[in-house]
Amino acid sequence: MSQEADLINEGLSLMMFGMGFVFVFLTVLVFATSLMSKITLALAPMAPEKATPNARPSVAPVASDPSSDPVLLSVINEAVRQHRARRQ
Amino acid sequence: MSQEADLINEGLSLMMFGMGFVFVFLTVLVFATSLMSKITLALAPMAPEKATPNARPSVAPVASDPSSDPVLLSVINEAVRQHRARRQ
Amino acid sequence: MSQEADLINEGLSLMMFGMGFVFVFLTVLVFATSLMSKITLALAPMAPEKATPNARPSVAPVASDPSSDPVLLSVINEAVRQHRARRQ
Amino acid sequence: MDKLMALWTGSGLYNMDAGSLTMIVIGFLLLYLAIRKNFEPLLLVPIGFGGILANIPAAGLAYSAVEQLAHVGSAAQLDQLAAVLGTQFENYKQILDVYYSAPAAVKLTAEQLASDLNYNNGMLYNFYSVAIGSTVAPLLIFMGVGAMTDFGPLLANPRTLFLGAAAQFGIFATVLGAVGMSSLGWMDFSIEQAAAIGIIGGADGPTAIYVSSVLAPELLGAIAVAAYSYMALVPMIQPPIMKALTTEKERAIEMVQLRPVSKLEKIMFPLVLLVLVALLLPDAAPLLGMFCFGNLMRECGVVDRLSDTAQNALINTVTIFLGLSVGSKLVADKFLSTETLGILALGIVAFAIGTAAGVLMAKLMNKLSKTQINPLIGSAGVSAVPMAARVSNKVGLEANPHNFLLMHAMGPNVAGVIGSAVAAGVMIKYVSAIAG
Amino acid sequence: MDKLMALWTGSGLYNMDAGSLTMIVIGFLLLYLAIRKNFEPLLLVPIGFGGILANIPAAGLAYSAVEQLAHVGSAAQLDQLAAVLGTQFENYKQILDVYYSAPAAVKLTAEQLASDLNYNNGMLYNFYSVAIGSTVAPLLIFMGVGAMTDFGPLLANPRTLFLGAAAQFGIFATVLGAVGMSSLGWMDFSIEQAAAIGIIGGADGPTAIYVSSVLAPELLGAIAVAAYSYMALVPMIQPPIMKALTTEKERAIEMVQLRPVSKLEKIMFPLVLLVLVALLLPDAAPLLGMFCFGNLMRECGVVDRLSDTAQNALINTVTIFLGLSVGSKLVADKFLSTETLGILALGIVAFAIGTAAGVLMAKLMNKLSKTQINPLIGSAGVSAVPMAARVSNKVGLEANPHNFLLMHAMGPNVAGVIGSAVAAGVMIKYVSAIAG
Amino acid sequence: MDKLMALWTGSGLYNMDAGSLTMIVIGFLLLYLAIRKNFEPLLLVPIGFGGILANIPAAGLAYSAVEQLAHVGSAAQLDQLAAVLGTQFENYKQILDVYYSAPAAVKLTAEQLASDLNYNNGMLYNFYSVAIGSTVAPLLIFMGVGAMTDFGPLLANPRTLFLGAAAQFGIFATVLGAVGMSSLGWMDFSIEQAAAIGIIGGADGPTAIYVSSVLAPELLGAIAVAAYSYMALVPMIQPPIMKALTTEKERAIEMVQLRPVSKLEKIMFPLVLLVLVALLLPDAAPLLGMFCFGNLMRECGVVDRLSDTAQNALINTVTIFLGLSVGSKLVADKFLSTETLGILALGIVAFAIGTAAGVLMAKLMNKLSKTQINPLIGSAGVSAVPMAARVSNKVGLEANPHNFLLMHAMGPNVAGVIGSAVAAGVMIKYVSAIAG
Ligand code: NA
Ligand code: NA
Ligand code: NA
Repeated sequence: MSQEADLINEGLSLMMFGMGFVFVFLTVLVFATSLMSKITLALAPMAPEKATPNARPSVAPVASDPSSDPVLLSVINEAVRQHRARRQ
Repeated sequence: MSQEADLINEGLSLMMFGMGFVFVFLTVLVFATSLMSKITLALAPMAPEKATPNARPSVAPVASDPSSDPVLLSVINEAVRQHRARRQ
Repeated sequence: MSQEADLINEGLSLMMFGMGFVFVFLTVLVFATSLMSKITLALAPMAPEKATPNARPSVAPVASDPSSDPVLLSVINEAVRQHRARRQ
Repeated sequence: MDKLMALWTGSGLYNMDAGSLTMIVIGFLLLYLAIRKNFEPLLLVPIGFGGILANIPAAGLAYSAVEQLAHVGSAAQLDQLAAVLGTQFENYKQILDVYYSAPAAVKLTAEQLASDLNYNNGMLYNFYSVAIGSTVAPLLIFMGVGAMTDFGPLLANPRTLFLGAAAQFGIFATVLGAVGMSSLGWMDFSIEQAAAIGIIGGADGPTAIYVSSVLAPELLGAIAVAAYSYMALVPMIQPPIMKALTTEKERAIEMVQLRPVSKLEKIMFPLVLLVLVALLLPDAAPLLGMFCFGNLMRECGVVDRLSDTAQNALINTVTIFLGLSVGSKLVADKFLSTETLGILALGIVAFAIGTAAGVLMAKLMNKLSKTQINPLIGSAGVSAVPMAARVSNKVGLEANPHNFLLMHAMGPNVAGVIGSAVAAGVMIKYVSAIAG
Repeated sequence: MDKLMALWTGSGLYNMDAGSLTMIVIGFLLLYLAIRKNFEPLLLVPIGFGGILANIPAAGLAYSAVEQLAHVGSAAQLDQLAAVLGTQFENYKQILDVYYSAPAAVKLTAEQLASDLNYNNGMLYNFYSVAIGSTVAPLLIFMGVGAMTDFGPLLANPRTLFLGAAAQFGIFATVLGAVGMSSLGWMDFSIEQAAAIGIIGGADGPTAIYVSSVLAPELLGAIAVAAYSYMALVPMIQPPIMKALTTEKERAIEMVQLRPVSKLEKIMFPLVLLVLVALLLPDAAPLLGMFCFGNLMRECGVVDRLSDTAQNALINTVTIFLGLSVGSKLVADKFLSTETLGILALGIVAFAIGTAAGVLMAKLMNKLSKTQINPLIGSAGVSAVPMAARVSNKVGLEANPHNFLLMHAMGPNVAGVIGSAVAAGVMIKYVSAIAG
Repeated sequence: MDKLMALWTGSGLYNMDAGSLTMIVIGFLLLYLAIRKNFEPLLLVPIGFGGILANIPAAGLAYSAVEQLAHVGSAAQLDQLAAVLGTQFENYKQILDVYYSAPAAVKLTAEQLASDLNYNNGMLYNFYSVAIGSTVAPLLIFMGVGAMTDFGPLLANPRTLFLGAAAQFGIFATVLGAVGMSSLGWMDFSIEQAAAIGIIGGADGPTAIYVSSVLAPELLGAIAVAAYSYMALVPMIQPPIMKALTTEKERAIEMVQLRPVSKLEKIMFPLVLLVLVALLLPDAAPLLGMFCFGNLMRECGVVDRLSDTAQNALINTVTIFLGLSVGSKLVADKFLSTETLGILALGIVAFAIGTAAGVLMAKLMNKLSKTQINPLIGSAGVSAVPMAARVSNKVGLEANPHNFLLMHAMGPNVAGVIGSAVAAGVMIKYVSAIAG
């Protein structure tokens, strides 16, 4: 067999093995994760930290605008008020 | 003397020298510290920064580290900004 | 020529070349910078971010470090404390 | 007078050649894309700047001491080097080829010679050796990414892992493309190089850098630039493909709200993943191990100090050095070749195929199951976190203004990170099995 | 097909053995203790995770290139290695023993061979070399701890230094125990190893890691795990001993309020300590020098930027690497031995004896002086900052609800840190005097 | 009993000599100046502390393994070392001189011998090798300084660059002074050493450390101490000179308000500077390249994470190690020599001449142009950011209470940083042209 065909064969077999393994691995992970979730929830019945739909936006830590949060604003106002009081 | 007894002897003498030295060192440190405090207080008569009983809790920085709480951080940033704005 | 005179000559020529090059370089930089500013302002006519006289105090970041301002620190601490208290 | 000559013959102007000039222009182009067009600026600003520094003529910042000797040594010095390497000096490329393939003991002797002749490693060469040569920088970035990743959406709907698996098809199709190009005689890629190029399709910067540093360090510059550039282009590359492969009705599918996920599940997930890696694919252990470690630090709740540092000071520091180090691989005589064009062409094909495979997989899953998923979230399986998930969301909103896919797309999105790290492990294993 | 075989024979499942499995279970146990039981999580999370990574079969993350070669090399490669080492290959343990004791020049040749045969250092091995092999990580942790330590309570009542001295008896008693075990033939500890084991009784993580990295790196894993585990167990180990050695009346002693301490005193203290170290015990200079440096940065008030970084980003980064590096010493064939059981047994005895010695010293001081101290603060002399001081406070409150001992116990607590660093210096000096 | 002897003969008291004692006192003096007098505390606290640590007798923290062997080895060991170096042992200075000038292969053999004889590198020696020997620490400091520098005032009035150029006259005049001293036989400075001493006049710490680490590492301690001390003394050194060279009327000149500077100009400036460096002076590329990189990160607005880390955690960490490393060069037998006195004398002359040259240049520019500048801002051209600019402001206010020169003086101030980095590049180029 020519060297070129060899290389193509290597590529093909890497593709098959590779994709195959990725699917096997992630399939096992799907089952393992589901099993883990079931056991976990059985052992410690849901004291949900937070519902995911409202969870913090994962990989984007920069965001969060303080001026749009009334609770935060009141904290700030309180801090500032106290600070002024203290300075007098 | 057997090798075992040798090792025991080494251990015993390490214990004696070691404990002895630790005590000598810390005793010297007690005197040096007391002397230092006397000289210091004579030179610069007490302008006590803070009374120690109320001092910050020294070696436990984790709980009080605000930078690990993003919400808190934004509160702080806002407070700082407002404080600066007000100072001008 | 003696070795001493040699060293002196080296020093003199380093001074002349060095100072000369520094002036040439910074003169070129003056012209390049002026040119750059003109082109820049022609391309994007001034939407001045901030007037420099009031700009942040450049190479002195320590002053703007909140942890070096005790008044500011107390404001922050107060804000943190209140926010924590409120969350509980 | 000869000092004035030295100043002139040592200047960049005197030594400038077309290659260096081209690469400096490319460096500025990367900076322009990063700063003005917001193309992955955290990486492309350091990479672009490092690329400019690496190509400053006569500065040799990207060269080792031996490489500097080979480039600018006197005839006598080059003969000494050739003698140490057991060859005759012809030109710097030839002597360096001998050096690169010499046994470690000979390399050490050559380094000692360069040191005795007062040559030093360039700054960027040192950065590269420490950050990438040791593989530590991509691993620490991966740890930081783990500490920033919320697996909640994935745990709420683990089936989305299949989408992350399917999108890796882009990787392997690209490997095939690369060996195909070599077979046609267009390029000259080895199987190691083809594997390293394929990983661009993983749409995951640190994974791409890690794999190419292990399998094909000579292509690292082009691979990293392609990976980050195309990740930035995801909002342009993906939507046409997504729309071509789906009907209006499919794009309008609304998904059921994700169930809440408990804290304990989030703690257990990185450990489950770690166990699977340990059992099935030890070659992925450095990458996925550090990723799981970062995620465990994030979720376990008792080491917030460490998690915070991993997500901030540490990852930022490493990013600076990683970027400059990648830039050091943009020296003209390594980067300017037809191979680079091949890599850029293959890279975009990889992204397109990965996107398509993800979308088609989602449609297949809808055929096999009653719970319908919106096929638009399939494209997020290529990784490119969180850009690809945002693209899914945006295209979804165009089809149905009540259709908020962002959180649903985060599942396949982070699954894609796992998928490409697994693919990386398989390729390293496979290629080293051929070599060994 | 043979690639499929390679994947299978290279998997963790295929290569799993009882030792690795046991160590992985131990790693998970450490994670459980750290996360659920809050056992010194800052260290035990990275240590436990590192231990799991180190034992992933066929990944070899904790091995150097030469060790990898010895473990998985082909017969021909092993013969080459044996030739370089001037011996015959029997098994990997024998060849590695020859390698470990070879002169530096031979070691270098073996490393060059491994490099030529395409073996690389594992990730954790690199972390260990940089962080612990160079001793830099424990020293930086100590600098950070210095920057976090307030010596105010100690300065207000310097006599409490005696309590910190007495509690070090645990260290030396344990050394005696270790050599005793060896004499009885139960274990086989050298005097270096005995000294390194003893330092567990110092109840101070970085000191223990520093000493064992210098005197007995082969025991570092077990010693670090024992030290941190028992530090976490202080609230369980100490109270029974404290109660057994004191009367109800003694425990109820209220102490006079501490005098305020001036800023200048706090600045001067690390300098006084440094001078004493310089004059009396240069061998403790790295440890106590960095500790004093950290404390001076904290107190001097003019380098708050540096102090802040030393207490946060820097110590956190170092902690991550230190923990993973310690974990690399939990590989099965080094950790699973009767010696480890001996170390665990001796460690808890060390804590108990140190606690008792501190309490008894306090009672002795009450005999010799009119100013009464509550003997419960003596137990804080073992270090384990600030846990031991909190234990003193808690037991004190049980005896007398108006008895707030926390600040009084901080004095002996930080004195214990100094005491065990001094003990470390003495042991290093003593043992090297025997060796030299 | 012999262990007690070992403890005593190994103590600092027993080994103390006049040199070490003197250096320890000097270390405390530096700490006093830093903490009480606020002399550049960020550097002088670590330098002073490092100096004390380096001079602890018998600890050898600043020595390499080979240096330790040469200092404290037994007669037999020293003969082995001499044999490796191909000489006879006379005393430790002679043997180390042979070692320092040996080829790299011989050095490696000597290091292997020291390792086989159980000598290790001292802590501070390791810090020095990693931080300064590799030149990485001054470069990272420069990156951080770039990220902290606002070029706005300079861009608003680019002519102030001439002031930054003129003030570099202090550098070259000092070089001349140093070679003059050598010619007169007072000192024995080579041209490399003279160049390294001259850079003190640049009033820029990292530049001075970088240049002397490249050209004259043996003088680094004295040069760094002189540079930072005189930078702290700027408020005392400069005003008399400024007043002597200006009239009351000149000092009262009010300057027109600076024009606003656009964001885009600020982004472009570091790139323009980089191009000029690349074209004209590649030898300044490491220093000015990192400086421009830091400034670009600051201004480009898309990598604030990185800029923030470069200005905080990273620069603080590097400062700690840089300071301790400089301190390691304060060992008695290197620092206590007449050369140090010469360096200190030349350093203050350099500052004075630089100040005068800046002021005179400003007066010359007033002669040549209609737009008048206050000559007091000329003195800020020496760098010493931001101290020198504050001095200009203060002296200006004394002459005219409405005269706020601070922002105007920031222009020449940062120009001085560029100027001395350019001067550094020229000197490295020139001196290596002589050597090559
Ligand atoms: Na991916
Ligand atoms: Na202790
Ligand atoms: Na300057």
